[in-house]
Amino acid sequence: MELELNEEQGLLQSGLRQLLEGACELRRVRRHSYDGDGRDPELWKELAEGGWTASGVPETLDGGGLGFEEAAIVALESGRSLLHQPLIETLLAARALQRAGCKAPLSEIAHDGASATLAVLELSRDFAPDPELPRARSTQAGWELSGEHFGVPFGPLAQRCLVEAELESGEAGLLWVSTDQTGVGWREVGAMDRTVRRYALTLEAVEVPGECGAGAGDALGELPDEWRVLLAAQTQGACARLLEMTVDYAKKREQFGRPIGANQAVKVRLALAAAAVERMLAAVYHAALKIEQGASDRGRAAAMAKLETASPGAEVATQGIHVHGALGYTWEQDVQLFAKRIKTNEILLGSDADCLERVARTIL
Amino acid sequence: MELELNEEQGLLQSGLRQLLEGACELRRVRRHSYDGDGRDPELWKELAEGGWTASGVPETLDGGGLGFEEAAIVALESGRSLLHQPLIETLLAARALQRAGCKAPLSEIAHDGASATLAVLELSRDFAPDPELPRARSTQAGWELSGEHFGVPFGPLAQRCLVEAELESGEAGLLWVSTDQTGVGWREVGAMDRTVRRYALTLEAVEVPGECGAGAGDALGELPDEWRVLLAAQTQGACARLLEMTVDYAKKREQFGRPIGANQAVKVRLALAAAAVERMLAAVYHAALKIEQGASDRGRAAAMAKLETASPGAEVATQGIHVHGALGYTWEQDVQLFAKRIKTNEILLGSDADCLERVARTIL
Amino acid sequence: MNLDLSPSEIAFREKFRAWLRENLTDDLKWERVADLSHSGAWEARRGFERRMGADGWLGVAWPREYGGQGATLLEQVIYQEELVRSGAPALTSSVGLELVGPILMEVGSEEQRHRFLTPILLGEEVWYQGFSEPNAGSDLAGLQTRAVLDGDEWVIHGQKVWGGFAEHADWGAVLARTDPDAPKHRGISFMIVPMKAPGITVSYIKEMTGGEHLNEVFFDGVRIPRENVLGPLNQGWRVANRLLGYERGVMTLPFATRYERFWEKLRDFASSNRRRGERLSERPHIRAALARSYVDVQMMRLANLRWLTHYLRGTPPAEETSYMKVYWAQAHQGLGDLALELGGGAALGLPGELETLAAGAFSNEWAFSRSTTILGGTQDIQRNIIAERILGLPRA
Amino acid sequence: MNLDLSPSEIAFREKFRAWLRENLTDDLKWERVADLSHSGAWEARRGFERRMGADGWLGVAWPREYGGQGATLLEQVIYQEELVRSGAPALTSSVGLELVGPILMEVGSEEQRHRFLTPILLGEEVWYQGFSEPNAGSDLAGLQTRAVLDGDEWVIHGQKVWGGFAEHADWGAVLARTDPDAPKHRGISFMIVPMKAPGITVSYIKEMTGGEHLNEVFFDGVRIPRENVLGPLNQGWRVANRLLGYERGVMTLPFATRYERFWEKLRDFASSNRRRGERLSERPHIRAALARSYVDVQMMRLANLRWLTHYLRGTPPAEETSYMKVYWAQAHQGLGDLALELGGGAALGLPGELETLAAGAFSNEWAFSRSTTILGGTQDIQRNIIAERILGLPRA
Repeated sequence: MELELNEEQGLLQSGLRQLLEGACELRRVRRHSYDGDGRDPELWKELAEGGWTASGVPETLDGGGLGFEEAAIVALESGRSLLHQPLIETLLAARALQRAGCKAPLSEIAHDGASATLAVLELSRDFAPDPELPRARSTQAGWELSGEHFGVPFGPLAQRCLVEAELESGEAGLLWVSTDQTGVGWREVGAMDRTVRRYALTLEAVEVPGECGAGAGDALGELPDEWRVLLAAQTQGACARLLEMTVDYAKKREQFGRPIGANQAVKVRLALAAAAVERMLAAVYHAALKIEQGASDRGRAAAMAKLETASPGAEVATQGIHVHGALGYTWEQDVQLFAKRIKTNEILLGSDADCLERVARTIL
Repeated sequence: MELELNEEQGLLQSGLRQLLEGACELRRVRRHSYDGDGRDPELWKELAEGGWTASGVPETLDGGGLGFEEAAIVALESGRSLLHQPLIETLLAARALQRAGCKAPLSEIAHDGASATLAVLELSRDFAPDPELPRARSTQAGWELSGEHFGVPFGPLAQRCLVEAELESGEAGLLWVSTDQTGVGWREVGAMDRTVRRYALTLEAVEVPGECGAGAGDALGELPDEWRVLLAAQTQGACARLLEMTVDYAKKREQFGRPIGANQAVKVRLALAAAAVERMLAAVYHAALKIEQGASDRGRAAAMAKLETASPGAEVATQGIHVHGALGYTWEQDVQLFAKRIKTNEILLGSDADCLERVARTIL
Repeated sequence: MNLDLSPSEIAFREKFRAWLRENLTDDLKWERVADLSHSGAWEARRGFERRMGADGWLGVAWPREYGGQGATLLEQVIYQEELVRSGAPALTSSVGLELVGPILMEVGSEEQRHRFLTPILLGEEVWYQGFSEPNAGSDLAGLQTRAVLDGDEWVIHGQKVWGGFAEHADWGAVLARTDPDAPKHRGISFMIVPMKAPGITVSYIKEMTGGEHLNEVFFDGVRIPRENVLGPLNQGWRVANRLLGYERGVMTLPFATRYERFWEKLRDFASSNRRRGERLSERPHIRAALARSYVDVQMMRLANLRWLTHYLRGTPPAEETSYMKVYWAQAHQGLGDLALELGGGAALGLPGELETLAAGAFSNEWAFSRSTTILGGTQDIQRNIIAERILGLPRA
Repeated sequence: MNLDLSPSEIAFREKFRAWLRENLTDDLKWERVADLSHSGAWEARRGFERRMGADGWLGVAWPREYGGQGATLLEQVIYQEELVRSGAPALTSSVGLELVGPILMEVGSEEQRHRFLTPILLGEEVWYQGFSEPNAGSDLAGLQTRAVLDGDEWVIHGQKVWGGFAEHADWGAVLARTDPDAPKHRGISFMIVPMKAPGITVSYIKEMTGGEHLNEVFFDGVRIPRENVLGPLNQGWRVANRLLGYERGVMTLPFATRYERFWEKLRDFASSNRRRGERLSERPHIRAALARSYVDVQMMRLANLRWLTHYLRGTPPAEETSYMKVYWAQAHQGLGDLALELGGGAALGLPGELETLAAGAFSNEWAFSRSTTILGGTQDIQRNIIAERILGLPRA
């Protein structure tokens, strides 16, 4: 029985953390995401050189061949650093592509350091009332893809997009498009968390080569649960960092001649937040393990990880803002950046009610 | 605009409180309810002499003629004192009897000081999965009543019982039986709160004179909402007293060389409990006013009063026990007596989910 | 008991409502003029308030002897509710009307009253409130801005935060330390500062929502006449504190009206939107959440009305205003959370950020409601007040 | 990561499971023997434990050199889980096994170990834990029971509360003040008291649930030999406290198994009962509540397993056991509340009080769960430990 990272995983984690602490401090995140155009190719290059962007591609295809536990570690660190790059999306895309047997796209990720995002119905539904899947018509060269998706993270800031579509057979399919190719349109929609900008995607007769798509089958079915777990992991990382920042502040900030953290009311708030953050980690590890094992209860474990991080995460963020006082409500203070990521992750890919019903269906 | 007792109502309240503080201290409640057989005819006599038992009967029929706001005051005080007598039940019965136009029973309450309880379907449903109404067959002399009810408070400890039944016409009816008459059977069922013992009622061809029953119509329809509000009021009274006891304890009990109430964590617990208790009172006043006015939104107001006292009440009780430490968990400590009444009132006549749906239906 | 207004209260309401109908044109409404960086927004708001002032609709609470209407507390609540209902912008005169005016009446000199009261009442002069500092928030009395007498002038050095309208304000009500050797509560005075004086620099603080309403103000050797002290020297903290605590509590009364309006928006959204094929208002947990939030807002209102009854009967506001602030935060944060639950991904934008649900109103409310446990005395402080001053628990 | 047991752990579990299957007959199960006022209940439990002891199933955690199995922490958890799953009664030997035994091994004299360890391990002697007092609960070091040396004997006066089995116990592990002039943490010693000694009076404390499991014990001039001090004189508090804090946290690990079993009861109830014509498990809010409670219990288990992994890797238990107690209370109180929500009116009886749902199990669990924030260090203390010792926030 081991519900903790092993030594190798620990090294992996500290490697990525070190990289991100150096290359992705919050000033940089702010500069690119809030003050800039959202692009940061240098950082992506550094991540690619470290092997992180291809880490979800199998070793046989020259990728990092990391399993899902390791993917969760990457997500934890992406939350901790508030990474403004489509790293977990690229990881998820690689996993889905592999399951679908699409080798050409995997090669782009492995050899070209391509970044990727995902446009799937499950997420579109969070942004539009009754979205319909784009349709993929087969052509001599492959497919012709038309339709819409909503809420796509990063959108054109990524180089490729893995698109869920309905094939002529009625089956679901996964197609790999370049985000700047002819017929692909992006419309930015508001994003409270500007570190993950959101886009509506329109596809007008987009041509997709044969080797860049496939019937989805299980490849797609697994994706939402995997994404839920990575969002949960990301929230845990963000909460852990936000809590650290808040604890530091409570130690330093003085009112009435002593640190505010000496007040028992503040202690209660932070102790409960810490208890929540610790539990989140167990939930993430558990779900990552279940998915890695392909266990039959992996869907429930994913829903549990989402539940444990969703409203508890928002509560941790609210406490973080509160303890920072009026300062916590300002743009300049960093807690709010984390709060927005945490709140966004709470809302997407299954509300509490949805996740509870997912759990209920497996146990009642 | 007045959302507070007027001077007269204030006097009424302090009169009843004084009577109950003298005649119904907790030692007496324990003696009769927990160590005795539940009966306490002397106390009932005192209440009758004070005019309280007939206070729900119209003045024209020699009763106290109190309105519903005053009924709520009585209920508040019955909670504060943990009264172990069917006072609010007798009040509710009198109101229903008056609406149904049953004068003979009202006379028994007004002139004989009769105590009464209520056996209605809405409450039976909290105790049995799918209870059916007893049937009332008309006879020459009146009715013949057969069937069952569940969870009847006080049961044979009251002298009369107002029974909801189905008449031959299919209409609902209210019938007035003596709790010790032939054919009436009582079976005590467990009651965590022994100060309001609970009984299953069986009726076997019970004869009811003509003047002691009537088709219920509106008389019955109003009853559950009125009862909900009085339970809410009772819970408020119980919570207020429990909180006072807890605050006193927190001031006196010392650990680590100072009163435990000097700890900010204890202060937060008690401040939030106090905030809940204050809000409960506003909810009770509001609902009492709406019912007194016969306002169209009285049902919603009743559900709101129940919601505001139900789980918040249980939370106040839990905090009361917690702050008392291990002592709070003992039989000898009085907080637990109140906690049991509060928790019982939470469970009966509509859970939170039920009450929320009642509210939702009126606003969505 | 009754929840009805008296005939005279109804008349008061109708009169103000009619005035608003006539004068509050669409271009003056909150959505249009909230953002002061929009050109003309400030002027529009000021013009509207001067009209209010001219027609006697500012300072309705002020005693008749000072030109007010001597409105009862209930009328004041009605007044505020009508302002909210009508969609009027928040008053730029509120610091003058609700803080400076009452202080002037209580402790101001004859000259000061004469000079300052009428312009406030006519909406002609705007006041800035200079209380909090970077290192004096909850612990207001720990403020470090100092005023030193130099001949016939005070020279002020220091920094204030969290006040609003500083750039536009005519006057500042500024707390400064005038006796550095006295215990911290006793060396503070209430200074009247012309906000256009040399040495004053104003900047904006950007909020979590992206909005910029609050200021940082730097006082760098600002000189004001010796007589510009409001109330007794070195007793500024007592004066400020007494007014702040209670008034701010009572101020939450009309907030319930704002929340009712926002709740209605949420209900309408739930009734007219679907997710995953189902109308939101038909999903059981959404129904329960909307009902819960409705009850919460109503209970905030009802609990406050009970205390309002006490005030109307003659008991002045006291520590129970701390309860009001507890309910306030609960109702507001509940609404903010519910808004994002209902809106889902589509609600996750900020105002002004491209297409977002109701122009970011939902996410904005969520973010804004995070500040409710902090503003006007943090929740921790309110709970301490309840525990110590109402329940009588011992200080640590 | 994995959640699997190793072959040797599985073998351990199967061996103990088989032993329980063979030896834990129905008449020995918890429901039958929980109430010690039932005739024969005590004897039945003692007999069962002596059988456990004889077959080596007591003190599995003890090192082999003292006769234990030297079980790993995970095996200890498996052991506890199997006990719960099997329906075995709580061990009357637990104070001896989990508190006194380890202390003896750490600080006991050669004679003391020789005299006391084996009878504990064989289930032959029962120990009473005399720590808390009416005025020393959270503030245990404030205890007032005193032991005064009179010739070759200690004479003990005082009163203890909240311990169990006092009436039946052979020995008491009693904290008493042996140096009244020392600072309060430094004048306490750990005394070994024969519980049948003259001067000891035992009474029962009735709990909120109506049960009577806990004792008050009065020591009125009880005389014990001078050598009956466990560990160094005047250092009893340190010894007791170190063991108490961590061990009690780790003890919550197998509680999750108990809660899983209780949760299954609730699920079965919801699946097989109707209210107002609808099966409970089909009502959306009941489904959500059951799922929420399921997650809560599982998360308590999983969070604990993560720390258990650390212990198995060699990091000894430390302050994180305070987290465990926080989760424990949350899971337990949630289950208690859910039980009454599901059971409704029919669940509102207490055990033994006429016909009540599942013999009062639901209401009993509700009431019992109220004590979970108090026992073994209150929630307030746990939160302080987290804040100060883990997060490093300053002491007030």
